[in-house]
Amino acid sequence: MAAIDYDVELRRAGAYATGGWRRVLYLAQRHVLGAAGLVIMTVFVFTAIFADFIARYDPLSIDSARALARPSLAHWMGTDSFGRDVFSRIIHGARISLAVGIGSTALGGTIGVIVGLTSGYLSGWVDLVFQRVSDVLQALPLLVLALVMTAALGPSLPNVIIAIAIPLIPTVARVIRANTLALRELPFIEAAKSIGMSEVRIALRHVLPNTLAPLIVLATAQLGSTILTEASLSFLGLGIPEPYPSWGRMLSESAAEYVRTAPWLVIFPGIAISLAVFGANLFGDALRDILDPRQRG
Amino acid sequence: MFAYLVRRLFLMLVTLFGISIVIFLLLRIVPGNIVDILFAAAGYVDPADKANLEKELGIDQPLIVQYWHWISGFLRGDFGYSYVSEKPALQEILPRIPITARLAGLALLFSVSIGIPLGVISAVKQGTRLDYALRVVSLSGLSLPSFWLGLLILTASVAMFGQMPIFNPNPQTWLEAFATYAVPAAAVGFRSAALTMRITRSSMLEVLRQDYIRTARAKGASDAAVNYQHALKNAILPVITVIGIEAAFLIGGLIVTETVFNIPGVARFLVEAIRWRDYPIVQNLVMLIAVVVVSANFIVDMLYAVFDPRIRYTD
Amino acid sequence: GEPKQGGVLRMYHRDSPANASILEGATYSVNVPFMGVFNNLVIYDQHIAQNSPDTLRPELAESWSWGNDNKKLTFKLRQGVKWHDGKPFTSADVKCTFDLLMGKSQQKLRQNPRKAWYNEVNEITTSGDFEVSFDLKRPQPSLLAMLASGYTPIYPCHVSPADMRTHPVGTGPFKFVEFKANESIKLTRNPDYWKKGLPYLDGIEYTIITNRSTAILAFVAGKFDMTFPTHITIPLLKDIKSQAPNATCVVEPTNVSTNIIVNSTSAPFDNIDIRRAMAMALDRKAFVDILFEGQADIGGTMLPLPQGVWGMPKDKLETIPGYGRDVNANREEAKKLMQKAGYGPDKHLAVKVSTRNLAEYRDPAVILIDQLKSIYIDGELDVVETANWFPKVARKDYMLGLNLTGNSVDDPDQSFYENYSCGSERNYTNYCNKEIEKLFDVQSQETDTSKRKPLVWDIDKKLQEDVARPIIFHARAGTCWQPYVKGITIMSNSSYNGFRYEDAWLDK
Amino acid sequence: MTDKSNLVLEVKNLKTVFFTNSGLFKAVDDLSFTVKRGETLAIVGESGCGKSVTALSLMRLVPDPPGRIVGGSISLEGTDLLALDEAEMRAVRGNRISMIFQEPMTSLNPVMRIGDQIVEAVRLHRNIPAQEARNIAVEMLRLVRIPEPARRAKEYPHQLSGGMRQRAMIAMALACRPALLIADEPTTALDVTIQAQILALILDLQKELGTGLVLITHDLGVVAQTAQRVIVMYAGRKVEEASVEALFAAPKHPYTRGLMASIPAVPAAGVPAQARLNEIPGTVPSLVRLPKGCAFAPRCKLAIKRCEAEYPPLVDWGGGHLAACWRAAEVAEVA
Amino acid sequence: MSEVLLEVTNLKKHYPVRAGVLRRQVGTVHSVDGVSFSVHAGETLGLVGESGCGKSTVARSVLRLVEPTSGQIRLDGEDITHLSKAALRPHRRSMQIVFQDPFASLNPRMTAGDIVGEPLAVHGLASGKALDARVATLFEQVGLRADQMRNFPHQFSGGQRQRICIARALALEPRLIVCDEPVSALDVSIQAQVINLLIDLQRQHGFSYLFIAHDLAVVAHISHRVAVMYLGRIVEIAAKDELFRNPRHPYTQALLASVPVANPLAKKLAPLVDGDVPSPVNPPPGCAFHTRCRYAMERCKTERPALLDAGDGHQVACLLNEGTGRSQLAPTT
Ligand SMILES: Nc1ncnc2c1ncn2[C@@H]1O[C@H](COP(=O)(O)OP(=O)(O)OP(=O)(O)O)[C@@H](O)[C@H]1O
Ligand SMILES: Nc1ncnc2c1ncn2[C@@H]1O[C@H](COP(=O)(O)OP(=O)(O)OP(=O)(O)O)[C@@H](O)[C@H]1O
Ligand SMILES: [Mg+2]
Ligand SMILES: [Mg+2]
Ligand code: NI
Repeated sequence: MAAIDYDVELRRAGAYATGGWRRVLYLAQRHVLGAAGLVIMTVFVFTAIFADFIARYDPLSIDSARALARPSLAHWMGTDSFGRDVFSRIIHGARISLAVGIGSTALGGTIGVIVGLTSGYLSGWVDLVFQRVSDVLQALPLLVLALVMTAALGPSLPNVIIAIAIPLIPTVARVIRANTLALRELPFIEAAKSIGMSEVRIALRHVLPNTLAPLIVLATAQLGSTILTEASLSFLGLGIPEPYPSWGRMLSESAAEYVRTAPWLVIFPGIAISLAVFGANLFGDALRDILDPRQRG
Repeated sequence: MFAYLVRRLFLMLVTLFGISIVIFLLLRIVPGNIVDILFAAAGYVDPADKANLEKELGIDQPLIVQYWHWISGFLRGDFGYSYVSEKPALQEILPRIPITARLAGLALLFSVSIGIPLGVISAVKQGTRLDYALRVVSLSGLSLPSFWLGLLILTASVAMFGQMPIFNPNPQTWLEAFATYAVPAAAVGFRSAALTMRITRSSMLEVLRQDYIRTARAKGASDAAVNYQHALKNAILPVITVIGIEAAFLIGGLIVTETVFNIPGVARFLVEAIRWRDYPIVQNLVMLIAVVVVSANFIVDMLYAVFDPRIRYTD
Repeated sequence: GEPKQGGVLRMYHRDSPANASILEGATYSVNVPFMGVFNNLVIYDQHIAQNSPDTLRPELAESWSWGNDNKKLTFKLRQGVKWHDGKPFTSADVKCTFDLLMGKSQQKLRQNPRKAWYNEVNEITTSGDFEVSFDLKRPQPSLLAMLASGYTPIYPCHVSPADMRTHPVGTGPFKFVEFKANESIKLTRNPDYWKKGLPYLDGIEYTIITNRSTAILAFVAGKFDMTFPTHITIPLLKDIKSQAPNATCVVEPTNVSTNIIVNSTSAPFDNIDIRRAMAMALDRKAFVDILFEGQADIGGTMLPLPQGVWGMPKDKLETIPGYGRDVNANREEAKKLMQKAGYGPDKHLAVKVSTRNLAEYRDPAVILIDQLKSIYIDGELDVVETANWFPKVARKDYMLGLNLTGNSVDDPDQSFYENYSCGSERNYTNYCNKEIEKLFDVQSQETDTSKRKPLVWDIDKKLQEDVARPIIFHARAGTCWQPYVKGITIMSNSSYNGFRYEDAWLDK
Repeated sequence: MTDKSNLVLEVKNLKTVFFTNSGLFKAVDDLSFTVKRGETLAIVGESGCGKSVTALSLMRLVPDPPGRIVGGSISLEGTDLLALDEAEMRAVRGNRISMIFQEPMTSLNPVMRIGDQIVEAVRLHRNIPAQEARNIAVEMLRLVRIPEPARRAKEYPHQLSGGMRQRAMIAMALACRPALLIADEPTTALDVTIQAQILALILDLQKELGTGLVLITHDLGVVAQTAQRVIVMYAGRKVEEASVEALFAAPKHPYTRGLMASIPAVPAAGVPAQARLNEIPGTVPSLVRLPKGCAFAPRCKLAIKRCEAEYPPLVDWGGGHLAACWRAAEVAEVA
Repeated sequence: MSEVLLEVTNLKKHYPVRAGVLRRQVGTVHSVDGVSFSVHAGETLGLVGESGCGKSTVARSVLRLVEPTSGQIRLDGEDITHLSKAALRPHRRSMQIVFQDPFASLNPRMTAGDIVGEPLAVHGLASGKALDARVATLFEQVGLRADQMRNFPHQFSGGQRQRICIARALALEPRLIVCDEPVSALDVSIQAQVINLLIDLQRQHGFSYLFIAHDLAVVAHISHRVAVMYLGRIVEIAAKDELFRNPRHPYTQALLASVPVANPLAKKLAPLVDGDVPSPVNPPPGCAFHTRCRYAMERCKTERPALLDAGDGHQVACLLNEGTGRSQLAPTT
């Protein structure tokens, strides 16, 4: 039998990582990819929040004199055909992309939670109606729905967020509903009932907090896909309009004209999108492993 | 079983009815109709001409009448005429369906034949470098905007071969046929393969924890037998569900891919029709897509019963 | 070398036209593929880039003459011409066509965007099978220009307008084969074309590719002999040249002006000072530099010289407020006007700039907003979907609009009456100035081009000074084809008239 | 002491640990025992004391990570299982050594027919045609007294009741007539009436096949009714071993004693209403932070200083009655 | 005897089995099929039976956590079967429940103190400091330290968790506590602690228990009277001593005989009954036990025996006992 170094094995198992920071560090080590995702996300959130301080130029200010400058010390990522600093635009674009990602996820998530909770908790005809509505929403391809929605609402930041959020609702609601149904059977919910608690209070105090883990996991996974949906909408001409520097539009528009002549216009937004989505997915995966190993998705 | 089928069929009809209402109303909520679009290019709208045209197309009638007109036609197989081309809508839609169907089928095949084995490998080798590598690759698949991936493929093939796979309605050689369908299918399939792989992986990991896997080991079964005969058979269930849901997503992905690769399939056609507010095309096409999606889900449910004997559709 | 018979010209098409009927169409997406199916009475010489009264050539008409104090235009028609379906072409077909355009026939066009062109025409009369006359209310020498436009093909009497939308029948060098929406348009050689030996091409095939990158890549990869005419932006042109160095590319003005429509019916632009200030704040050169790398033209309503026939001479142009070379000086003045109107560094004017959701519209709008910042105007972009754009404009539901105005023929009548006359449908801003309208009529009746030009310049200048519809620039665009494609001329002052392709050929 | 040739299993100083994020779990610590042909050895102890891990160690199925067998030897019919490579071990598993698991609901593959699962067990170790294996499977089902075995063989686990499922598990485990059968709480999930049926069945078959049986349970009643010899485990260690009669007659370890006392016996007539049970105070210690000395000391009424400092050795008190307690001699008197 | 606290009369709970297009009901699970019993003040009634025979359903119905299909539940003489949720609220204080799985019964996201204090807060009985003090007292009563109030459920051992559940049930000072297999998930040595705790609490406070278990031995130790259920019905009720000394129903006998005796000298592992428990969806006609009963007669297949008093409050539902007042079965021990 090979000699076993208990210390090494225990360290690997995380036995020494107890409490606070050590635990976080340990989890980061265990989930290297997830930690990388978290770092990426943090960087993006940070840049989004402090965009005004990080960006060195006004992302909207146009200067024909410096149009299409290659990346240089002055313009780290070059400038676009309007002479706008690409780096500043990407930094500010983080705001837009995160606004779309977080906004639509939060909106779709919130409504989804309410709907899922209600329908799971009340069951009966409310549930039946909800089930059919979500059947309907799910049978329509997401992009088609988003397309029609943006066409209906007109292209603007809030409208794009709404258009992307709506197809999200049934997905979230289904997960929450399934969870609620499972939770409803648990003795601690019955115990709450038996002490005479009102249904609403049970739903909010006992059921909701316990659906949080799957919700967070779902939300991080959706975050990435909403950013991509916005990019696809932009590609089809229905994304977030100028002047907001949305990554999706930056990429899809320059992809057509500047792939070869000014590749930096294509590379950097492309990297930004992929990296953000990648980060969100990595982090989401790790979260799923940590929070809820049985959640599938 | 029979009762179940009837019930499912009934629910499918309810869903389709819901979809017909949703798409019908959505289209009317969207501002502007075909007349506005036609006149837009002219730079002005002549109210009299507009009224005439609306009357001719019947879009001045009350919504109920319009809906009834459409849906009764749809049920009779009379899809009306495209507002734009003025040809029978069916004649516009039908020839495009096989193209998209081929593309979607290939993409699905790609997704399943790559995604499932890689997912199994990644789960079995959980925590190894191989697992990490596969996960990173699959995640990058999920992180690339699909139009971007498509353009990259096109650009690369022009740069490297001076050639590009553009749609060819009558491929002469095997290679042409391959380029026509396989490359775009791979571009869409990559994403859904990544998704399939992830689901397979997590489903496998879950199944590998189960007691009956331990039982199989206790019988002396080899790793391969345990992984593929015992685990995969159980793990495949959620994968099937996701593939069913994928059907709807695939259509969305195809919109972009058909645009990038310039494939005259129904997905891109739908987008164009929405742009033109070509109600007969959009409504009927969406209904057809919905029928496909709903049937796909139905088939998935049936497959469930095949793969999982515990499920008997009696209720 | 010598023109050769044979070969199919493969081109991509930028989008799917609504239908095949040129008379109902209002975009060159229809003209380009279908012009080859038809003939006009007269046509601009297809190999002279600049359309002008001097380049008018007879086509279905063998000759024409003015009579009755220039109020009657008579055409002698060509004999022995056959429609693609074998029926003979006669003067009845011409009458039918124009009756249809003037809304006088039983049959109606679904849309008739150019009805106004024939406002001065009383009646069409035929005299025998091969003579036809236009009776005018007043002399209008420009009528010929309109008749020579690609937009004015002669339709057969015996085919209904509805059928012309799906299966056009003409007398032209190419016969219609099929049009699959969003997919392709196919034309084939008309073997019985009345010009013996023409066309050289066996046919033309258009593949519809809406995605510009894909289309360009396909051209570079040799899938196409030619790009869609004037579809290549200046940045893309560089790209194509780098990848397909052999390709022949030309850049020509498209005679589409990018302009600002101002809602002068409500605040704040009911104030002429603010309108003027806005016009003066424009740095037109910056627009041209950014969007066209310098390759576009600055001018008034009419397409600038030298490609334009009616453009103002440079010195005259620069006397218009806002066209002066010193942008900063202009802006200083503009600021003063703004201050006069009550705005300043502490009190900015918030303005919505509406435009369509297309890059050609959005990009200049973005620059416009940036430039307006310099005179205390905070612009906000309001992007509108195509379907909503004209209804919105018609409702006057905008403050500033960024608009593109395409001119199908380089002719003052077309431009002035359409865009600036009181009550014209395309006069979005409802600019109405009776004085100027009189001047329109004066220039319109002037038969001597050299006398007419100064009249046109004065009108143009006045229109700019009135801030009727400030013109920012006139765009240019590129067209490329493979070296073996011959006999293609891209018109330099219109993008609607040069696609007959009867003597285009392939040197392969 | 014992006749070596008659030994099916000999476990010496088995040590299995888990490396977990809360520390090192010494799930099985220095465990030794033997099983003779045809003998039933019961292992009792509270939840979490290492019974299942012992069983899994014997099968070499301890999940790794986090578990690992870190010491000792397991010799089955003379071969040291711990020295075998994985392929050799597979040949032994299900063949010479088999196991019945606690949860008949989850331990059968839900998507495979019962018959096929038994067939698989047979064909993994015996090179026989499928049809023959199928016959054997039906035969095994008949042996475990499943009515209509041929029909049941074609059914899926969910179509069987709990008792039948457990019987099918037994059929599967015995299909290759193993030398050693491990039954890990085979009846815990079942009702008493069914439990009696299953236990009776296992014992019958064991007698018939001459298999050595390791029966794991926490129910002393079951032990008394089935086993010849008993091992009592506490916190990963064997604290007492004896013949079943000796153990029930005079337990030598205070824990065994407490356990016996705290188990509510079915009252023969005359038990007063609301008889308080004898309880062992305190809780079972965590396997991570075991005290230095005797793990039971904190709960033990007899504990002395020495108990906290030194782990008592297993001492033979005669007749193979082993106990690990400094005060084993006094246990009987004190209680 | 003392006053009757809980009286359940002919309680039925049927769950529908649905199928078909309109989810029409195609069958019924007869989870509880006509159960009557009473619990006196200060008394423990044990309820035993095989898994799935409907014990938990009885417990839930009594607390109105599921709506009974028919029958009557009287608490303190008042019929609570049809009270509205609001009208029921005050009665909730009189009856509480403790579940089998102590871990699942505790919200993993709340501290132990919050869990125990919640009933008080919900009924507005205490708040702030008073609430804390009350919770601390409750903790002491069930043998937990007050400083453990801030811990989360996962930080407790199984026995301790069950104590938290008991403390929560005690908080409202109920008169009846329904214990649905409260010790089945616990270790043997811990099980004794919990049972002793329950006994002690009853002695101090005079609660009544409806004590459910599948383990006869456990029930024997805590109960005054015992009811035996089989497939949704009570087949026998008697005072504990009487029941164990003189089981009259063949099922009770089988049950008793199947319990392995912790005495190696008294081996008796021959199973008394064969076969499996029938499904409650299609319970056998007549006496539900006849499929497994070795005394079964032709009549048993068609006639359903009523629960009849055989004297001394010993009630049995078996045709063999009919009219005689005495068991005709030979005692098995
Ligand atoms: N996979 C594992 N990971 C970590 N620890 C484990 C694992 N399996 C078992 N253990 C630990 O090993 C110890 C012994 O567990 P084991 O399953 O052998 O107990 P047991 O005696 O069978 O209990 P029960 O009566 O509940 O089945 C337990 O304390 C448990 O925490
Ligand atoms: N919500 C429900 N819907 C349908 N059937 C139910 C429901 N709850 C319980 N049942 C059925 O009612 C019967 C009795 O269930 P119950 O939980 O009362 O049994 P039990 O005696 O408590 O069993 P155990 O000892 O396993 O806890 C079972 O057959 C069960 O399947
Ligand atoms: Mg165990
Ligand atoms: Mg129960
Ligand atoms: Ni009484």
